[in-house]
Amino acid sequence: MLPEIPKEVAEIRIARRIAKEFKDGDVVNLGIGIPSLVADYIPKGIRVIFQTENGMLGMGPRAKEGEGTIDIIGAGGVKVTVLPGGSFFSSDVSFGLIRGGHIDVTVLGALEVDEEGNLANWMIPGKLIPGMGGAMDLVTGAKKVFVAMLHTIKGKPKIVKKCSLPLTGRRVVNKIFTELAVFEITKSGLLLTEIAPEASVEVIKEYTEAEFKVREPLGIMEV
Amino acid sequence: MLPEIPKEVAEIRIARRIAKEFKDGDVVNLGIGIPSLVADYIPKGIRVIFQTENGMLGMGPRAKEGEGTIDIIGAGGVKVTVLPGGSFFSSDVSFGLIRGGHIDVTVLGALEVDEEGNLANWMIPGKLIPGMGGAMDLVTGAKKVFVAMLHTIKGKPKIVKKCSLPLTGRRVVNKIFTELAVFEITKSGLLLTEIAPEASVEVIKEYTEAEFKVREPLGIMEV
Amino acid sequence: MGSYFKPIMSPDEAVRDIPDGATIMIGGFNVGGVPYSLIEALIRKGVKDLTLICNDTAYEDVGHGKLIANGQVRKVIASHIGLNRITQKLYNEGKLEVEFVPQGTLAERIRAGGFGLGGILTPTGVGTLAEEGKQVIEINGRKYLLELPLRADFALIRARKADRVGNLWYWGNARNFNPLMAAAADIVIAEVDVVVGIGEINPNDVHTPGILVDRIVVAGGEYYAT
Amino acid sequence: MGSYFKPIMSPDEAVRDIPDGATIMIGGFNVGGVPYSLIEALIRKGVKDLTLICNDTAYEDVGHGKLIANGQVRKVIASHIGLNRITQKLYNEGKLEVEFVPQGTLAERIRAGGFGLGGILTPTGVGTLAEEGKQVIEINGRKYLLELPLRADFALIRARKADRVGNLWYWGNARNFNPLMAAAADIVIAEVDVVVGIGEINPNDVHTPGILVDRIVVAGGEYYAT
Repeated sequence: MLPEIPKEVAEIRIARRIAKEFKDGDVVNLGIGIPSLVADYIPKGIRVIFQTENGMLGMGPRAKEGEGTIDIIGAGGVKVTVLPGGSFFSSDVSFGLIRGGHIDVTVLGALEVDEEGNLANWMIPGKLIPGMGGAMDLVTGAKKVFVAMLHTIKGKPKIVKKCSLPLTGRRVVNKIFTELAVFEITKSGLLLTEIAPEASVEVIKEYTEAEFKVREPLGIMEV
Repeated sequence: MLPEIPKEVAEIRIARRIAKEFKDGDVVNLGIGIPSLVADYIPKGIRVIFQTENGMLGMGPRAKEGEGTIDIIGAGGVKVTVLPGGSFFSSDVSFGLIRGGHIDVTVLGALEVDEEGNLANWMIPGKLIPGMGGAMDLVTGAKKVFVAMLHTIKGKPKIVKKCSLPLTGRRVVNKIFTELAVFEITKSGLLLTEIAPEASVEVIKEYTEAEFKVREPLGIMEV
Repeated sequence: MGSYFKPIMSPDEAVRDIPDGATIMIGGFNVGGVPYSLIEALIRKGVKDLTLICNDTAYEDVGHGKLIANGQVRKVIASHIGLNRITQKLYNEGKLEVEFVPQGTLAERIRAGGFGLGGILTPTGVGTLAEEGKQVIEINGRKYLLELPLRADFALIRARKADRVGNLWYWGNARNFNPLMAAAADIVIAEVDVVVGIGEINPNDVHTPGILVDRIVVAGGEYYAT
Repeated sequence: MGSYFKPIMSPDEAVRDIPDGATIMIGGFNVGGVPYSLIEALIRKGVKDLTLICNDTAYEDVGHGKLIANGQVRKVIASHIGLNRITQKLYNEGKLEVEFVPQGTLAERIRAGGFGLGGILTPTGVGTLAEEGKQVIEINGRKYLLELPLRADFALIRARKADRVGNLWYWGNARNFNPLMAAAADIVIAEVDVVVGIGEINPNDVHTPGILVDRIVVAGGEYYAT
């Protein structure tokens, strides 16, 4: 049985766990949704430089209510701030940095991820076609691609044997973070490295369509 | 017989003649040698914007003796000044402007030009191979390519039937300016449009290897 | 570009010669860096059958999203249309053509169009739907898509400052696609907050050289209230 | 790049780990924008068999031209070598390999290397010796050369100002190739005139984002006397 974890708790848990992955000076691009929460949980003493694909390094917190400007926004359109040492640049430079391997980590949401590290997160044919935005460039160019998502959707696994939706990128995902587990995608396939205290390997197997190996010793997610 | 015109007089004549070609607001790139003299003869009331391929628009006169800086130089390495309204940019932008058709005219020297508008000005095999620098981009991208050169070298024509030296560009030259004549390169070949007062069509024929037609009425160069 | 000083025009005057069927680049990402006053003028003018090249289609009631909602657009070339419900609806109904381009590829294609390149090779989109209809070139064992340049008849862009020779300076990440589009269209119209004296923009910090700009429009304040 | 603040080093310290046989990009055009102090350190170090990627080889007694005169260089990739008599002499004698690249193509190849492109198509050089050994691709009836990316182990660049997170600001047309090289090498060493406080470079006018820079060296004044 799937452990019952309220959505908000689950999302914060994922964000907090991912925030522990960074080291001082890392350059990170956060997608919208759960990924955007990661910024709030960076451990003290670690200075992460956030990039927004619309042309900024050094993104700071959201602008205060009634402050800010539409000329400084995050990728989701929210008014944000720029930290000292930040910089602005045009879209070709922004994606040059992304495609050129100058971004250490991108954190993205997913509709599906599969055993090979294929990622689908940009369209559902015949239903929702928002466009890929910067996602295809991000998964192609960032040094590491982290997926942040709830483990299931309506009880159905999102980590599948083979993505059925149109791909954002092939063999691009390095790690998957859900409220129940952390996986690494290795050359020999999916590896379960941590599970949530409420979960067991059996439960993860039940709600994960993809095959995976289990790291020994298996870690327990801090929650 | 080739009219005897002292080299310095010839060079200034060519530069002065070319300077009359520009209209207000034209963006012009000048090569080294005779082309670099053109800047001194722009008619009053015409504001030409000079580009240097090392990354400047709005190049002004040479820096005064003892003034200037190696951080603001012309393409030949001479310390120059920047005029109000000028700008500096990196080499990719500079050549983006050149290749992208944003430069109205480039004025270049030549070793040889031929009937088809082919230009050779970057190497003499086995003898002198300085490299093409920015010349290949300039002849490819500028809206108009003007050649500024003495009519002959050691009495031998430089306007030839077919270039024998390695080309800088194919079918790229629009006009040729020498101390004796002005030619346009048209779809149907070379067209003599002006001659110097000391010259005659016969003299031009004698010292021009390429075939050419003569415009009626033929202009006389102001000298 | 014909004149040393650039004319300062009203929005309506600046877009007067944009014909039905024109291809127009419009700067901006979401709500930032969009030339709102010029778009309002296009709406007043009622020009039709436009092809828009833009990062996204904003919202149905914001910026160039309104041009789509207003039925003035035939085709959109963009990376994202998800926030404008009407773009999505018209697209699903087959009433609007949409060409999806990954955002980084869109930036490079516009840059290539402005800077005289015949195309660029990008690894982005290999093995996805973005590969469809494109030449795949393999270099040292890695696959790349050959992506072709984009150009437009007009570019409508937004900057913070202009001077009278057309030099532009942008503020914040409102810069985004604007400097790229400035090189890639036959006629470039820049909407700015303020026109400063020549020399007031440091020549080292000019973001778009004035030779690329044809017309300057001073933004109407009301569009920037948010 | 490992650390948020960038280390400020002496020229000798900054080049200490550059090994024999390294490929090095060196910024500059003629005498402008050349990282003179870093080059002097390379000469003191005596590192050999270098491959240089640079616009030109300066003069035999100026800047990186001295590395060539000093016999430390095996190969040069450049657009122009005409002002350095020793480059020309060694090249003619077969003692130095030179790959000539049109200047605009050189800029794009370095940019492609830094920005993750697999190559670019340029009309420059079609029908000339620059075409030799290159794939020609025809698009809409026009021919283009497929030019491949360039990268280096180290880039030695010069800027006017840096801040402690590595943001750079250039002055004049000394900028030239420096910002491009900053993205295209594994280790980037920036020689600057002055290190300013964080925030002193306007974020809108940062020419090279600090994330691209690994080490900062303050220029020795003597090399800039001319």
